[in-house]
Amino acid sequence: MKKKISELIASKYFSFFVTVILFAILYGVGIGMYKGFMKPQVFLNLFIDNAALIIVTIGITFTLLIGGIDLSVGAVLALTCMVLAWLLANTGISVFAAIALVLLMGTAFGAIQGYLIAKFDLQPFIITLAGMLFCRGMTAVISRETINITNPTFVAMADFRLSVGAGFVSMGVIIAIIALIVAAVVLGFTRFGRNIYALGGSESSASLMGLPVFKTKVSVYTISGFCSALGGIAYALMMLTGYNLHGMGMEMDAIASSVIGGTLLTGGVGFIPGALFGVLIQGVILTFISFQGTLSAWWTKIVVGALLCVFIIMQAFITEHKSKLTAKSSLEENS
Amino acid sequence: MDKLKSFTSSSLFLPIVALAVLLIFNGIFVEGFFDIQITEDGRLFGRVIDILTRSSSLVILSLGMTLVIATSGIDISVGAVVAISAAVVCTLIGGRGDGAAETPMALAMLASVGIGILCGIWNGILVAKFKIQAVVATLILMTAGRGIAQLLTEGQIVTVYYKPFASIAGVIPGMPLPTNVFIALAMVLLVVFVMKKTSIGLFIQSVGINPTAAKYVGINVTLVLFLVYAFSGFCAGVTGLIESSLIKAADANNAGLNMEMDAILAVALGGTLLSGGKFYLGGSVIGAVTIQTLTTTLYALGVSADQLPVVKAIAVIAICLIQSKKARDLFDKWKSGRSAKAVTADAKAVNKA
Amino acid sequence: MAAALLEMRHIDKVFPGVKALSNVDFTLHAGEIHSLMGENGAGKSTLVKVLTGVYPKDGGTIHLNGKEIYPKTPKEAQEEGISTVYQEVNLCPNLTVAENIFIGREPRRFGFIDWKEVNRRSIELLKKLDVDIDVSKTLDNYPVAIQQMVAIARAVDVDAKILILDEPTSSLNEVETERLFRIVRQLQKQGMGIIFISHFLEQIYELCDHITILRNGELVGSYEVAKLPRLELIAKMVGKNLNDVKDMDKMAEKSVPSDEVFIETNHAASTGQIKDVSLQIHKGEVIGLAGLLGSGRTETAEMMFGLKEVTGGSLKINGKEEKLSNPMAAMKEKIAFCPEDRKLSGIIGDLTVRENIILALQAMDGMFTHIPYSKQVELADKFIDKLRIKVSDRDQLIKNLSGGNQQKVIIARWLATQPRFLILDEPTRGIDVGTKTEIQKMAVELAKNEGMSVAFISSEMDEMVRTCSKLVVMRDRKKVAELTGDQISSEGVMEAIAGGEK
Amino acid sequence: GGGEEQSKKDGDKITMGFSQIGAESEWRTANTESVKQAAKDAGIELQFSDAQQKQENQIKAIRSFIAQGVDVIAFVPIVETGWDTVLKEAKDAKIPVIIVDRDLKVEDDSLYVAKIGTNMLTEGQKGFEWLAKYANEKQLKPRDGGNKLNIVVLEGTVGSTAALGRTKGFNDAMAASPDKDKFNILASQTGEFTRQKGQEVMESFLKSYGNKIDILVAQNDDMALGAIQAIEAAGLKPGKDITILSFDGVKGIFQAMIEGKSNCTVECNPLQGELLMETAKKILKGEKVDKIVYVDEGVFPADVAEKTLPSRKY
Ligand SMILES: Nc1ncnc2c1ncn2[C@@H]1O[C@H](COP(=O)(O)OP(=O)(O)OP(=O)(O)O)[C@@H](O)[C@H]1O
Ligand SMILES: Nc1ncnc2c1ncn2[C@@H]1O[C@H](COP(=O)(O)OP(=O)(O)OP(=O)(O)O)[C@@H](O)[C@H]1O
Ligand SMILES: [Mg+2]
Ligand SMILES: [Mg+2]
Repeated sequence: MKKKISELIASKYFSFFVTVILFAILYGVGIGMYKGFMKPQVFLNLFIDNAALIIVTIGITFTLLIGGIDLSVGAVLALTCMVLAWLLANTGISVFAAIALVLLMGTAFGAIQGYLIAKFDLQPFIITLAGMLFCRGMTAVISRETINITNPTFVAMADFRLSVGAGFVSMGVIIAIIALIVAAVVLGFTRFGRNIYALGGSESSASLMGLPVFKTKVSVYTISGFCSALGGIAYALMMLTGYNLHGMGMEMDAIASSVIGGTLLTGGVGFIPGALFGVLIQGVILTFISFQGTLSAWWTKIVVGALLCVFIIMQAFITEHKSKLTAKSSLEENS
Repeated sequence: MDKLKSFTSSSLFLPIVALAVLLIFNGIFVEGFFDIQITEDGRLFGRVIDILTRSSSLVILSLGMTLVIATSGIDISVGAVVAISAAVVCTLIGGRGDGAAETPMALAMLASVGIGILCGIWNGILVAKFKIQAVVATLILMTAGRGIAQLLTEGQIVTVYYKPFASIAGVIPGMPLPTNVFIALAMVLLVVFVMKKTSIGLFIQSVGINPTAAKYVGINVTLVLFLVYAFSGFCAGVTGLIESSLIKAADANNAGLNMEMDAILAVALGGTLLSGGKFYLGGSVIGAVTIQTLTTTLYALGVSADQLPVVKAIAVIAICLIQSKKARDLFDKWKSGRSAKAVTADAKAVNKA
Repeated sequence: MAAALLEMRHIDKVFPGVKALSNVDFTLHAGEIHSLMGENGAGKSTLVKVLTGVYPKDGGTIHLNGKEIYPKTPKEAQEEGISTVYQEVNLCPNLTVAENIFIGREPRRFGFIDWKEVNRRSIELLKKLDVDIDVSKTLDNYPVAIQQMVAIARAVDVDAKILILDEPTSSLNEVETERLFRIVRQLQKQGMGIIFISHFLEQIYELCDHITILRNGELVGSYEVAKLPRLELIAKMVGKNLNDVKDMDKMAEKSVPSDEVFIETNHAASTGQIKDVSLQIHKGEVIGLAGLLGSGRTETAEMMFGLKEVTGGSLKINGKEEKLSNPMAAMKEKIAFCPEDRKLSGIIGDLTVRENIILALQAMDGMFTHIPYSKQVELADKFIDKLRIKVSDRDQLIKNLSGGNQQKVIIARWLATQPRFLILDEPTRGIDVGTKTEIQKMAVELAKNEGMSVAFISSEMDEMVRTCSKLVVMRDRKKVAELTGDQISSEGVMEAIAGGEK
Repeated sequence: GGGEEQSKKDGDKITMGFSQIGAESEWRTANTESVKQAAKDAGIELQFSDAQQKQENQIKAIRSFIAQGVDVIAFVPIVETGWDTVLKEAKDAKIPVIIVDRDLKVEDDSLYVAKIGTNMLTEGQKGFEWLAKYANEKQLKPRDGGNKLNIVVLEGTVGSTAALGRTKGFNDAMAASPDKDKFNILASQTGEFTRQKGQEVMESFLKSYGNKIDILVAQNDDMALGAIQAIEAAGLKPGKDITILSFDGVKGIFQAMIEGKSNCTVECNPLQGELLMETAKKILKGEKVDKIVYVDEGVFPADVAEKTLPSRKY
């Protein structure tokens, strides 16, 4: 038993377990405090509301894993929604062609960012910050006002509800789940995925071990671009509009989710299911606040910050003591 | 000649070139860009002066940010701390219509800078003691900070009618430039002085490059980190004073909005790597002025605010490419490749003849 | 003789301020073990890195099997059939041992990595090197020696024409080295060409067929091992005549410790790290800590430097019980510590040699003071001169120095603080013969002339025997024996270690 | 807090879910306060949720209201579009929806029951009417000696309903007015509804156009307050050298008008709480309500400022 525990503590997935347990505690407290919390739909709403964020977080996790960052995700998402809405409103092309087109656009944009970063050794923070500015600006250039998506096929997709058990989920959730699975498999079971971890562990070592550093780097930003665009489609399914201010500040939410889920910003450590729970935790915090129902704007901010803080410190505390715990238990085993 | 060479290879060269290019562009395309008039009361008035005044906040923030980044950290809470500091000073002085101050201004100023430092200390504790990654640690205050500021102002924009308050970012009669320019200058000199006269700079770099090795030579890594974040908080506190004095009010929603990104950008444009280590204060200052110049330029050209980011993005990437060593190497190679081709082509031509 | 497998001709490589290689020729035949020799900074690693595409060459040609090749990245070199273990361990600490061995070439099933197979084959492979560890743990759980073995395992498993081993044995003990040699010889029989770099002359003579000597980036010559006596080899490496070299190798008299004890531990323990260590270190004494890998020597040293908490027993300095809670507390007691992992805990790569030298002194002076620039220059120059550190100038970045010279800078850093007790943890790892004796001499002289106490940790028994006046033997995180005077010999240590086995 | 035993079964107490945009201005805070106070007065239990300026948060809040089973949902839409899906969910759950303050566009008007709010278009129009009248009365002369009064406009956040409505209202009124040849819009740029930006953009206007500017139209009071400082810094007298018209009617601008630094503000009334609660009660009782209800709004020139200030609530 003791051995089991010490193994668990030493395991790579330790901070993931911590995240899951804290999530469960938070949810449990919610159920204890508010009756409505227990409805299955409240749980499913976490997915419905955050489908786009989940997808974007997947993309950003790839970049964080190589020790990079992608600040452009929110803006690319907004641009995707905008271009999609514009295409559907102003051209006769079919929904699927439009979707393919915007996915291609996001992917290409990610690739360009990746190329600049890898080829010229530029700082990802700055390049993707510029990318963010660029996409926000372009969104405004296309239209300052919101553009509605009225295309019947797309609206039907948006209205689609898949019932699961006692509740339902939306199309966005289905996309997000698929993306999660694909990403987890790619990272865990393909050479490309492992190269990403290696690159994050030590770029110089990865290069000396003969891994394709340049290609991997570019691909990672490309994937992030693709995920942002895919997230954009999930977002458009939720909003049915293109608007300049969509996804404002989403990059920070995504980074925070990923990190809460156990990703290290220094690269090399991270885990897709962790990222998912990172998103869910932020979602629960917001659900909490809306169930609470009396907080003013400023208290909302403070409480979100405080809960985030409690969570992060708790995680840091446990991780900090992890080394001591393992040392202790291994000593006990010895003697 | 030697001097020129040492200048071109100095760390400040590229940031300066980037700024110069921008200024020259302005000189050509913006009418009367370099005009400076002297008003009746002896003040200087003109676009260049505006740039100086407007950039002073960013300059101050980027000083703190440079040191934080040098330890391979980052402080994304500065914008929110600016708002808190602004809220503190304005609520303390109070928004009384009769122009009286509820708290003596000096005390209020002290309190707001103090709060800034306190916020910095909070970040410092999280990063140095709890060993939380800097982005996440400062994210907490970034999220909650504006809320705290709004709590202080109760969601109002507290306008201060107390006259002397305006002089923090305004012109004290008889002075040629607004006070905030002098404050920024004083801060820069202070930091440069401290870096020259103490070994803090060396320790900061050591911590940024290799924290383990820094620990092994007896550097108190925790203390260094702590100080750096506290200083960043101090800078944000001072900036809060200036920003609130500029509009004579505390606007909890907008004071210091997105300034963290601009400060980070300034540091990066100044040549400091975000991965930490060597840092260039002069570069950051120039970077900050560059960013403000860019904004002013675009206003002057009437580029609309929502399209402004596109131009900014392109300018930033161009500046980065100019500064990138690898880009230069590649360019040199390409050039030498071309001239080599030209030579062989010439040789062939000669051979034929 | 058969046509050469690898021919490097007129290789040039220039770094800013240093001509690392100039007009170097190197030839390797199939089925040959060829050693590259030279002092620290001679350019051995640089030659390897030029060959494997890490650095672009500034001139010259490389032919493999008669065909000119231009590897631009290590990946391309690998694809040409060149497998390399670089000097510093270059693996990914965040990946598991198994992954580090197979990354980039993982066995797959249906396009997905077959983890079971990866782990199985890793265990098998490591078994050949007699390493028995949990391959599913991440690499950073293991000490340098294990990491080095993992790197070797990775390199030898690749189906290659050329295997390059750049100081693979620097942190291995004799047994492990022997296992490595067995495998290298096997590969040799299969017709692989092997380049082997090491500063251990015995190993060269035991293993290699051919030696190519570099000095200051220039080729001295290429010789058959059998026809090149040891002393001549050294003479050629350092560029002196034979007689000078003979003198060089003479060791000074050992130091005689005074009766005063500087530091002592009494049944000291540290949770999970050390179980029971009692030591007495006198002024003017060179004490050696001997033991196998993982026996707790490093931890003992770290405990005396305030890096590990003393949780049981006591630690006394100058007869007074002290609690060293951090390195600074130890430094205040005039203790200095050169750590074993140079790259991780020694050098501060992006700082200059000067800054690295004055750093500890500055830390002792405090953050708010500043050693005047002129004083810094003086100190730096003094030690660059005294320890003969090879630098292009004192403001060169330390990361661009060769390993041996980095080590000297770290020692200089601590000597600058004028310590009373100097701990050297594997100070001669990866250091050339000349410098190695210099460091040994230095340790003895510091003890003799300045009454300093020195703790010397090394995996090389010979050097411990030559240098130390007292040997403490450790096993399983406990002190098992203490040897003095005539007891000090390799056999004595071995016996002591084995004696604990009962 | 008091939310712990929230359940609509105890008594017939009505529960209303209300999603506010945020607290981006004093005006918005007054709006929130008005709703909270009115709910208390009307004995309605309010589930308040602040969206922190994000539409997605509003959508989340509405979903959560549905999950909690409130009796009626009210919200201030941050943008006009993108609400169809979630409002359909509300409709399926048979919860009536009231739109507050801002406009919204949905495919199917039956997705909401009523709209309560202000009319930005009228405000813009009123603004121009005041300006034309004022110019005539005061015999304003172009400062550059030309024959047209030059206007610079500080627009609100690009794409916001307020900015769009006020711009359109103002421009349409000007185009339709017989005085249209007297005015010329010199420049128009966004100041994003904030003092900082208002000040910064005004500075730039002053540098570019110097003595040409006769009139400043700021699409909210905060930008006007920022601009006043920029005008003073340039050595001009706000309210005299440059006539200033702004919108909203917050206390700060009244103070400025009393000091003679501004000339007029067109009110935009945030006190919509009472009307909202009345409407909600009617709806739940099954009474018929108007689809669109506007609150009262006035125009306050400088001469009435002193008299009006004490009665201002925001
Ligand atoms: N990246 C670099 N930048 C600048 N100088 C370098 C760089 N790498 C090596 N050098 C210099 O090139 C010379 C040769 O170094 P190299 O590492 O090849 O020596 P070495 O023979 O392998 O020594 P050692 O036995 O210590 O490993 C040294 O003077 C070193 O300072
Ligand atoms: N053969 C091994 N297998 C597994 N773990 C080992 C082995 N050797 C050492 N370790 C681990 O490596 C860590 C560091 O060992 P340490 O460096 O303290 O040993 P040491 O006696 O100082 O040896 P050296 O200085 O020769 O490397 C210890 O925590 C130990 O558990
Ligand atoms: Mg070497
Ligand atoms: Mg050791």
